[in-house]
Amino acid sequence: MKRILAMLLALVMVFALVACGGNNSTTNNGGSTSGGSTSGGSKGEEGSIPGVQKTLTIGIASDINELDPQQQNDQINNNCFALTHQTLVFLTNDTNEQVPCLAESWEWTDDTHLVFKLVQNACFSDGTPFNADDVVFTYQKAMDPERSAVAATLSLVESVNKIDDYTVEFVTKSYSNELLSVLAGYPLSILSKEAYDDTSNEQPYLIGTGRYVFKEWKEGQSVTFVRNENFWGDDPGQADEIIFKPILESASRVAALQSGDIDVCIDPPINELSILQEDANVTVHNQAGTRLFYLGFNCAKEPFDNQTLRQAIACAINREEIINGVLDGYGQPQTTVVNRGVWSFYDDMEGFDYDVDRAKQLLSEAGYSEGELTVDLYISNGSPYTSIAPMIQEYLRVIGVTVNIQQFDEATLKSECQSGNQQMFLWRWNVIDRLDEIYTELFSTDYPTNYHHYSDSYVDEMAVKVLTEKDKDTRLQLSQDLQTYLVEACPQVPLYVADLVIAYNKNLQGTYLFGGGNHNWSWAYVALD
Amino acid sequence: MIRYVLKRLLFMIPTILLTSLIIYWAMDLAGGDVVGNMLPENATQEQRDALTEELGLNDPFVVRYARYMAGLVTGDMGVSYKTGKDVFKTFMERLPMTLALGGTALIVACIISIPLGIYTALNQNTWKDTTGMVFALFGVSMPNFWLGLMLMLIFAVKLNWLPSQGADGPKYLVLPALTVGLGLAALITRTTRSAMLDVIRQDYMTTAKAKGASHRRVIYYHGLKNAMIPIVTAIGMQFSLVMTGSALAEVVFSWPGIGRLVFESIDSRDIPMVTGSIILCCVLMSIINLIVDLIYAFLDPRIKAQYSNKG
Amino acid sequence: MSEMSKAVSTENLNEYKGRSLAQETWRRLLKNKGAVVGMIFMVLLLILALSGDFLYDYDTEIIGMNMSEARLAPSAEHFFGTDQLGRDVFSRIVYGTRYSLIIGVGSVAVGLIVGLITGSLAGFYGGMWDQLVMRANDILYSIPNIMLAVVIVQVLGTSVLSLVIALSISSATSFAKITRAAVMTIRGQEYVESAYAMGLPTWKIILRHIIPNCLSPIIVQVTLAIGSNIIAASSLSFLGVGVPIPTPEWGTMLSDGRQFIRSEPWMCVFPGIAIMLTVLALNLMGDGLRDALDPKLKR
Amino acid sequence: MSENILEIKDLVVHFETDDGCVKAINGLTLSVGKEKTLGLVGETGAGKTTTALSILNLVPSPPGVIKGGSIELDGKDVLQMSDKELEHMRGNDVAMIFQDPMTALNPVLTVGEQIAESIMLHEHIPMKDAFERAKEMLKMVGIAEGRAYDYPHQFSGGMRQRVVIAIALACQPNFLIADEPTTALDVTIQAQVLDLMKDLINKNHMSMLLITHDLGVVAEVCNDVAVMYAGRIVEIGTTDEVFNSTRHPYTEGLFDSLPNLKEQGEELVPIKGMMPDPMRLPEGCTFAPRCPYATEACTQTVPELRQVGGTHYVACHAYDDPSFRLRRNANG
Repeated sequence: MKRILAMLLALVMVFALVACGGNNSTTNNGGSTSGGSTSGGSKGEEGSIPGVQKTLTIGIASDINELDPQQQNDQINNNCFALTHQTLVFLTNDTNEQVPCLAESWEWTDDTHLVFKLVQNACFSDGTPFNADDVVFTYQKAMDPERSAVAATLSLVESVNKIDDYTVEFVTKSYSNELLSVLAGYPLSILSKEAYDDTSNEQPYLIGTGRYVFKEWKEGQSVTFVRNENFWGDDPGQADEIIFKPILESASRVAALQSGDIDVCIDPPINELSILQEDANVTVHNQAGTRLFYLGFNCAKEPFDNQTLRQAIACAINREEIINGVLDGYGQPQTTVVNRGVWSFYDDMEGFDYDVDRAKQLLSEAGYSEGELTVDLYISNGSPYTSIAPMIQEYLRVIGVTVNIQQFDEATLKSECQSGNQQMFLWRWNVIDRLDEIYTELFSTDYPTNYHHYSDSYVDEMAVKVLTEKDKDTRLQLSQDLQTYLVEACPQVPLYVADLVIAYNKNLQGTYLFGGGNHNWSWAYVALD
Repeated sequence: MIRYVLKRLLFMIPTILLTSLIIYWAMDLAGGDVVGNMLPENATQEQRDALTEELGLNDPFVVRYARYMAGLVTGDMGVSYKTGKDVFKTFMERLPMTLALGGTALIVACIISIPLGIYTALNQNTWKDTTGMVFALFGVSMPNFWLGLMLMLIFAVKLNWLPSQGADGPKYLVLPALTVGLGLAALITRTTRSAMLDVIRQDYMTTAKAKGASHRRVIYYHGLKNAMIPIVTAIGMQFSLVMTGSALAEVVFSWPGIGRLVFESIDSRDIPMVTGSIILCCVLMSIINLIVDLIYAFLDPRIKAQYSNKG
Repeated sequence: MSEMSKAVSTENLNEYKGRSLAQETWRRLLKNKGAVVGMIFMVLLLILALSGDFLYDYDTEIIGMNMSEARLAPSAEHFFGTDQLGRDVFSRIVYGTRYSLIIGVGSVAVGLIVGLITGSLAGFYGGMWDQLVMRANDILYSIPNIMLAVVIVQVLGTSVLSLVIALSISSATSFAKITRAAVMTIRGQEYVESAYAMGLPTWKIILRHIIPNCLSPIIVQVTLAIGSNIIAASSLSFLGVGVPIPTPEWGTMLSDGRQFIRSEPWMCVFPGIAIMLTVLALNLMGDGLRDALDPKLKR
Repeated sequence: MSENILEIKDLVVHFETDDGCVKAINGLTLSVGKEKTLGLVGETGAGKTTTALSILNLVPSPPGVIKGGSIELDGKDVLQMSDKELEHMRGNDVAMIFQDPMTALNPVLTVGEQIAESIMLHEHIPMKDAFERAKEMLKMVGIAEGRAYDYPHQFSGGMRQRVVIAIALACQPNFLIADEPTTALDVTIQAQVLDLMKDLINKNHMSMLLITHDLGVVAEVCNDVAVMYAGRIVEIGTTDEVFNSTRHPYTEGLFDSLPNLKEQGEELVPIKGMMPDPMRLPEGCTFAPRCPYATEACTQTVPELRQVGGTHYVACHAYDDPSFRLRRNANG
């Protein structure tokens, strides 16, 4: 018996030591100012570059899941590839235009040939030079469905040929306004052919020409990148290390930012912004977003094959109330299907704004009396869907339509919608500049992400026209006519584009942010005061 | 005694078989899009079908289960669909984290609840008894994610004594262990109290006092050792609960434990990871229960006698 | 001996004769202040659970939304403030009492019955039966109730029933374990052997002699399990396998209010307090019952 | 009285329970001479065990309250002792043997440990040496040394009582309290245990307070006898005085309800009525309602002990008239 007591006491000692041990180390170098000054751990420690904090730690909402650019297309992973790799052309976050990056210049020699002139002084992080072979290798691998999950995005490209060491030619089926922005996507980052040839290298996809190099991925804990010492460009990374830390609980992310454990908090909960705004050490940044949240209908089966019924539901939804209720006002309502901020965005059509009487009238026109119709609403769990769904349920109850809400994890929701089991569903779509991501991918017949199962030959033709029309003005007119047509057809009820909200250490410099969250942190660092 | 331990270990094999069958069948029942979790949104249908074929998801349940068991027998638990890492390795990477958290939490719980249980037992039905009970209940009736957040806000944000989350050293362990520990304290306090109440009235306690033993020695040496049996049961039960039960606390403190691993892999239908980690949890659980039973024998000779002659 | 009893004064004789075990326990239970407070609270909860429909109209006041009153702080008009959809938290808690009680009490009741039977048989017979039950316990214990819930919801759809089943399975394992431990130590006592000697069938021995005597650890676990099951419902609803939206169940309100924990804490605080008071009341009652029922504690 | 090892004067002990106040001991006066054995006799519920526990100040405090009186052991009043002194005294100067061997031993400690503990506590020697001493004690009470490592559940009732005796005598106390040591044992074992106790007491020159309801045991073992009824001593004297020239009607009632081997055919005469309810003790002499000789005076005042012979005292109003004799020994 004494042994048990002794054991317990010993453990108590160890635990007490740990606890006070912990306290001593933080208190002596802990910050004195009130609130969460940057104190404790490696924070406030100077790196190799004077005046720059050694590490930049970014608190993200979920862990990365893939290190090979071509096997994924999640924003969480793409934000990492933005550090380690580069693409032929670079998408700017102000004018949404493509600017030179690994390609110096490019031009459509004719409707089916796009020729790139490459930079000549670039090299990969392991020192091997960058040339046309790498580009050809990268795109041939990307187009092969067996070796790349993003082959579908290059369906327009026939072949990629090397003209000379620093010139590459893309042969396409037809002219496309969107091909350039497709090539700017991080899944299509340029990989090193030499790395793949070297069979001893198990992870050749890690080698890139970016400002940082992958160091370590502790699953569920952190992903660490160190500065690429032989970066070819003239503006290398400032921070010695950039660490992405997955902190699933949003309230914990905010607390971590305030206590100085992280320097940037991605997606802080909207309702805690007021608390953050009062914190002297934190800057809360807010700008227009690019991700459109919508209520979609399955137009292929009862009851939502009936267009009037869809329009009735559209009139029952109060967008402003949803924005205030769910986003505390940090969002913009819209009527059209093209995300606000994308070229040719046109929102002046009459559409189906919030009008309960009109909704009831349309409902009876559609052939349903009040209280007769019961529909399923499929949503993914987690915010904001679990907040929007009850509101929609309530709006429809008011006009006499009963809604049953079914929750799924995200992947299951997508597969349910793809196989057409749903009647109504809540989803979102992030588009920065590519119209084909809307017209083709969302509304063209039988396209995998056309969860609306909407099929209209007119829309299919118009989508191709918009994609290939060279003349800017006609293309604008085409796009606006298509938007008016689609709003009338009402395969979905666009709700709002959520603002980008992000909170970070007030000394953060060199940020390069995008409304939809595909930020590029390769220039960012924390300046030491 | 050794024969008994061997018998229990042997018995683990049918348990693992049964567990794997139940979980495999359960995940099959749970549905959800496995391939969807792995491929990006705009992957073509051909790519989906190719991957489904490659993973053999179209095969009938029996074939898939047999293939999984064949792998299991050779110690290969397959690769996680989500991260591509080996299931066993990921589990083993996270196991020490959970053991550290669970172990410290239990110590915290014991430090709080055993003396509190004895204190309330000695002052039965006085106000001390009720306040002690209310405090013990404080942990179990407050959801641990809320408790965790409160502790984090006070100690990490306001006072800045402790890191708010992460898992890089002992001082990261303090807040999560406290959160989980308070949750466990309630049952251990209650069990200690009712065990001590039973023990205090026993005749051998009077015998001990008549020998001239001090009040403290009578309670802690004679009383506690008899009361340890139900207490150890409670602790054993709690430990197995902590393994997968503290998922929410792990989420709040970003503590890479097994609870969170199971929590996330169920959510993303990562079948090999779910099946593998729960089987390993079950093995761990059997070992823990075996240890608890052995501690029984160490504590209560009457039960030891039962084991030895029962073989 | 007969004339002896006649001579005894009749007054104190019938005083003892009148009190059966139930009355005796009830009388001693009333002495325990904590238990009385607990009972009053539970009776109040029961009344609230039954009277929900009379007090509030489900459609308008409980799930009805008015955004103009969203996220108001507690005031005279809204005692516990309003949630993000403008619904009054106080009325939702009052109305939600029934769901939480059904989930908490229901799952523990089912778990108790299953656990008692398997546990006592395992403890009493030992040998193969004991191993079988205990190993089944190990399995069920290692499967987190999150997984059970996901599977059952997939089969039965999201409903209060599937939640009760999922939670009862995990409660059953802990009851079985406690009963087994208690039965094993009690089985050795003489009064059990004497019951055997009287030729009682085994199940009667278990029912009349063994289970009443291992009541105290079980009561402790029952009262605790009800509270933790109600809280477990909140983590399950966070995962989307809890009760269907918009059911005003305390656990769901807790997990929905999570995001607002710092900015509008009342959405999370009051359901939490409701659960805490219920668990506390249950435990005080359980403790009182345990002490009252324990003959050895007669003083 | 010769030098007394134990002197109890006007001890009053009540148990304040929820149901009311149980008056267990109401003014007990008693003394035990050195190297003498006093038998304390009385029906169950008379307060015998409470008396024993009060000598060690072990009356459980929440319900039990020592209202008054003094208990002097070797000249020191136990009721005024501090915890430290009490702990030093218990087991060392005075020891106790309990009634039910089945529950008196700690089930999770070996027998050797339980004996050695007493030695270790008082002689402050390491456990190992104390354990050796414990083995000797076991041998002394007739149990094989090797069994020191066994646990209580591995012993029979009789053997366990021997262990309890070994525990009590471990530190050679000079005063022993035995609370119905043989009641739980069957007759044959009873004799062995009594013999063992008798020769251990003589060998170690100890004095003992033997509590029993078995008059046969008293006759065989005790020098003096005290008869207790409803928390008071009603008659005290040498065994010979009380057995042969019984004075108190209650003692006579006890003897009358005993089967007498010599006169086989005699009709057994039980004492009329029942033990009084300790919560509502009758006025005056508590035995009055059941006493065949009761007079009006008996129900007025509580009779005090008065001398009726050398060392023979009785608390009964009947002896206001000195010539009064019980039927039993009308000639005595």
